[in-house]
Amino acid sequence: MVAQDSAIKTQPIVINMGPQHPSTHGVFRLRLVLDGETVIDVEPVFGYLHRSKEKLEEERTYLQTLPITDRMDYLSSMTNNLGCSMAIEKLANIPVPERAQYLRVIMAELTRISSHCFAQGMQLQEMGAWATPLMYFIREREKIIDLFEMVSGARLTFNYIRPGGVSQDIPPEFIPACYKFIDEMPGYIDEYEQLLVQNEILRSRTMGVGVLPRDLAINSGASGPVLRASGINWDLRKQDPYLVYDRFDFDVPVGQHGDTYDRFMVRMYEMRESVKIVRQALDQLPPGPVTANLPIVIIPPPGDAYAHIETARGTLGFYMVSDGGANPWRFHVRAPSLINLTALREMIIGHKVADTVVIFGSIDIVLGEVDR
Amino acid sequence: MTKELDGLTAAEIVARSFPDGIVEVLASSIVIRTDLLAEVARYLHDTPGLSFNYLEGIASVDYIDYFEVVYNLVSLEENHSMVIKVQAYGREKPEVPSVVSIWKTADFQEREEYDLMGIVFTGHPNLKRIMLWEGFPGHPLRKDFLEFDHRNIAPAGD
Amino acid sequence: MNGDIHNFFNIDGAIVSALSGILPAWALVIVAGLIGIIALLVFLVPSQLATIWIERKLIGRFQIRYGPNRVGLFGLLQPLADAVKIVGKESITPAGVDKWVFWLAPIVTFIPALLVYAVIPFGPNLILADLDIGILYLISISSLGVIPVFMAGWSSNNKYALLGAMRSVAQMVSYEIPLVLSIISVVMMTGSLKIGEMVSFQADNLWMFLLQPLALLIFFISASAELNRTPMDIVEGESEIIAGYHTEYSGFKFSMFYVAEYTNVLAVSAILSAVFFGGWLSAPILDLLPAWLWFIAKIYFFFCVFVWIRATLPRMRADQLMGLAWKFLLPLALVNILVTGIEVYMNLHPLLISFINIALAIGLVAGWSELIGNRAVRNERRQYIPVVPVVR
Amino acid sequence: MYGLGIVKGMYTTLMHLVRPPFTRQYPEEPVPISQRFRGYDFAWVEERCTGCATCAKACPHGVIDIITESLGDNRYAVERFDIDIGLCMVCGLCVEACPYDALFMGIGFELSSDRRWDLVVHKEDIANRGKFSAYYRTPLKEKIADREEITEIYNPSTGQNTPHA
Repeated sequence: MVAQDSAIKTQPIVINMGPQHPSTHGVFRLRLVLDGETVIDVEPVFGYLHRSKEKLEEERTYLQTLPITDRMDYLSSMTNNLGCSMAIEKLANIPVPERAQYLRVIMAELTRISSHCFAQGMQLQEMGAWATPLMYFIREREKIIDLFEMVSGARLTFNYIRPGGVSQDIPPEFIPACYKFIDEMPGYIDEYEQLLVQNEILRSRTMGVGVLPRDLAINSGASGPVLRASGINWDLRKQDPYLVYDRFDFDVPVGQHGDTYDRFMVRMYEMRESVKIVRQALDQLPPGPVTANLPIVIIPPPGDAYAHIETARGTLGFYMVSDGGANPWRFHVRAPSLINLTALREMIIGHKVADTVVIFGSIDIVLGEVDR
Repeated sequence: MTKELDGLTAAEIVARSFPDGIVEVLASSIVIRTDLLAEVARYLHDTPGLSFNYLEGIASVDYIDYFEVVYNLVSLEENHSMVIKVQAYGREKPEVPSVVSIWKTADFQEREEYDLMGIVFTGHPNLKRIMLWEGFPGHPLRKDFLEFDHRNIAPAGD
Repeated sequence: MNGDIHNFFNIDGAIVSALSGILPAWALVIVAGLIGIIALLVFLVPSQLATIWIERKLIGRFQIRYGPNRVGLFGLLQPLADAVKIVGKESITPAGVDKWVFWLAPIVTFIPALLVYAVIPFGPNLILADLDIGILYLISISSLGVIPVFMAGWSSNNKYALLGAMRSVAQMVSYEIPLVLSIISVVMMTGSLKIGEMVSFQADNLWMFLLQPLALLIFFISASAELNRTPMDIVEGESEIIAGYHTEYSGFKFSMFYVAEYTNVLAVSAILSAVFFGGWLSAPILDLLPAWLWFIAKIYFFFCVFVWIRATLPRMRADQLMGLAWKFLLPLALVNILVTGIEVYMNLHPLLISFINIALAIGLVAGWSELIGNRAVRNERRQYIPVVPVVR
Repeated sequence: MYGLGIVKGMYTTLMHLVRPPFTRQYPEEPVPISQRFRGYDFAWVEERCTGCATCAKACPHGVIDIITESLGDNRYAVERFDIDIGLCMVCGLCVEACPYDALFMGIGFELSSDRRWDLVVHKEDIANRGKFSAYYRTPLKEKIADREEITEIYNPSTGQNTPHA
């Protein structure tokens, strides 16, 4: 007993990382239990941004739900609109004109690029790269936002994709502007890769850090780049093609190790693939109407419908139940940000405090979607 | 293209092992007996050829008479999907067996449904509120959750 | 290098010699010291403002923004506005802090930062105290910098501050060793600890960065680690532990840390240019400018290099940083000392030494990093486009 | 060899040092906004508004407050037309819903006020502004061209009214 007492006693300390912390992407709390610098337990606590969107949607007509979905994942509003519109279309059997489908693809892929840009920039910011990569990434994001402003008139919450198509046709100046952007975007991605990808500090910070094993990735319901970095080739655009994605030629980047570096690189490659898709969609863009003529108040028959799409963060699903009224009876969102967090504990435990923020950033959540 | 198994096919699959487990067969989904949920889920997850290894989402609906919990299962290997539903009766403490031990992804989703809809998932290791704070009166997504009352939602001690 | 133009700034000597008949000897020493201190402050205070402006502006331009451009011409008054703002802020002393230590830490942090300048030679005679143990004094004073950091972290009663303080102790103590060892090889070449003589040695031979490239590399890395600047700012890594040891500081107390950081950066730039880049020596053809101006220009150049590094690199992790010090820098410094010893013993020609050492530096850095480094980090090429189209 | 990646990164930032900045100097340099820009300063055409309150019903947050007075013969005078911009989320559904093209989004986005109630705009404020994003909805374009009373359209990029083509 005496011998045991002579050993140095240590005591784990508890740190609340957040709700206000420079790298928690909003108001999010990680309750870390530390042994020195090593994390031995972690519990994510959230809900600080809970606005009960699902309840709000139940009190609005189907068209009015769309501006509210904008506010969930505010970095990729277009795809939120898309998912919600697809669920409503499924519920009410609304056909979508072909041109609208192409426009939706263009918008969704541009959204993916802009969202990944922001994610990569924030990831580097969390590694301590003092905002330089973030500024470079935001430079491109601004251009995409300019394109979105051109078509929808807003810069963040677009409310552009509607049930039955899109709210209005693209203006004539959009197509040359979009071509110009996708022509120069690969050059910018090259620039990022030159800046970042071979950087030894970045590689040693990310390789082997925050490994999400294959089985755990599937079991914990991860989706999007997080799932694909773990070596699972599951992209709804390929496996369950919606819209007109089966008409385009693109690859789905898949990692092998499931670590932070793979997640980083998968996003990097996805940007290139998205540029390819946008180019093909612009080339094939057919003429025609962009919206089905719908009344302002859509009244679907009773029943339920589930639609899912692949957003920048993963599988975004909308489950809607209609009771035959003008408002959805139940409006459930399968939020990829929330569900990707499920395996956060397993990914972080055993790593250092400094890795915690990097791993957390590599999941790329948006708190508006986690809490809704 | 993900093959969506319709209600009849799904019923046939489940009935192979659980002949009396099906309550109702709907067009695109089946309603199974609530007490058998964990067993059915384990069967669907483990059986080769079905291998529903990916639980895409859990949603719950308040139908006033009863609560319905919807499980959207996907098999990443076979690339097919299936929707199973269970019903929970009673407004005080509707109970549904937890599937966390089968799909870890159910962890946060079941906590969310517990928090917002008030469905108790028996067997969940850490069933506590996730979005709202402990002691929040009521469950906001229920249809009988009435008015937005500032007096009710201020945290205790504030 | 001859006389007049380089020495016209020597007011100190002029005043002292004028007063030498009037005052006793001890008073003359005090007068001389005071004049020197005032001269240093005349350099340092505008330098603080200038460095803050340069850093913000330069980082802005690295990030394709403008940087400060609202206050005054080109935002030149921005540091003044910052200073007014930061001094005008409420100075909060949080509950539960160790008040004495908490208050003392920002003051203490400034002392070593200023003391370093005592031995920095701004020109042939422009040195406050040309100590015989100049470089030793410099290193010992700069290693005191860890104490106020730990004081601040410990007294703040904040876990982030404590983590930062722990990190800083580990980091600064570790990096002292390669720092000293890299200087030792320089000292072996010059044969003096006096910084002034180091510069004169470089006037006679080649500049030291050609003679000791490996020592320069080690000194540069270690010094930037001592400064707590990116990529080694784990002490205050804002994305992990918010601000590290000065999380709880605000207002004027915070500004002391802030200013001390820039003072330290300038000091390290000064040492770098004095020891490795010929101090006040000018480039051969541009002999027209006064010596002190050359020296200050070099200081600012190295400050810009620090800003450039800060603008580019992500932060390293604490354990990787320790590994870099102990596994990479320390063995290299020891080998460098050995080789330098042999070279000095054999009394080789400087050009030959330079050639050998440059080859040695490249070979050692490449070889040793391949040997001990994580090969996966360097060499692994990963494949991302799936070969198998199916899910499994 | 270690360090090459770092050197490449340093080179990239150095090359960016000589590039012109990407920032727009906003208050001095006007931000080019698109023709469809959905801004806060609504424009309301009093002669066309029938007080049907379709816009108020279309609004997801109910920020539009309309009170009408019957003039008989199925005609109504709009007594109050208040928009609480503090709650508005600029989704544009009210404008799309208006069957008589009486309500438009504006192009303004510079809005601040000391008091919350100053953010409620009344019908006197928004009537006959003459500054609206006319291209907001494609069908409107044709409709506007048909109307005689609107021949000029505010062009946000030049800041002037230009004749409608």
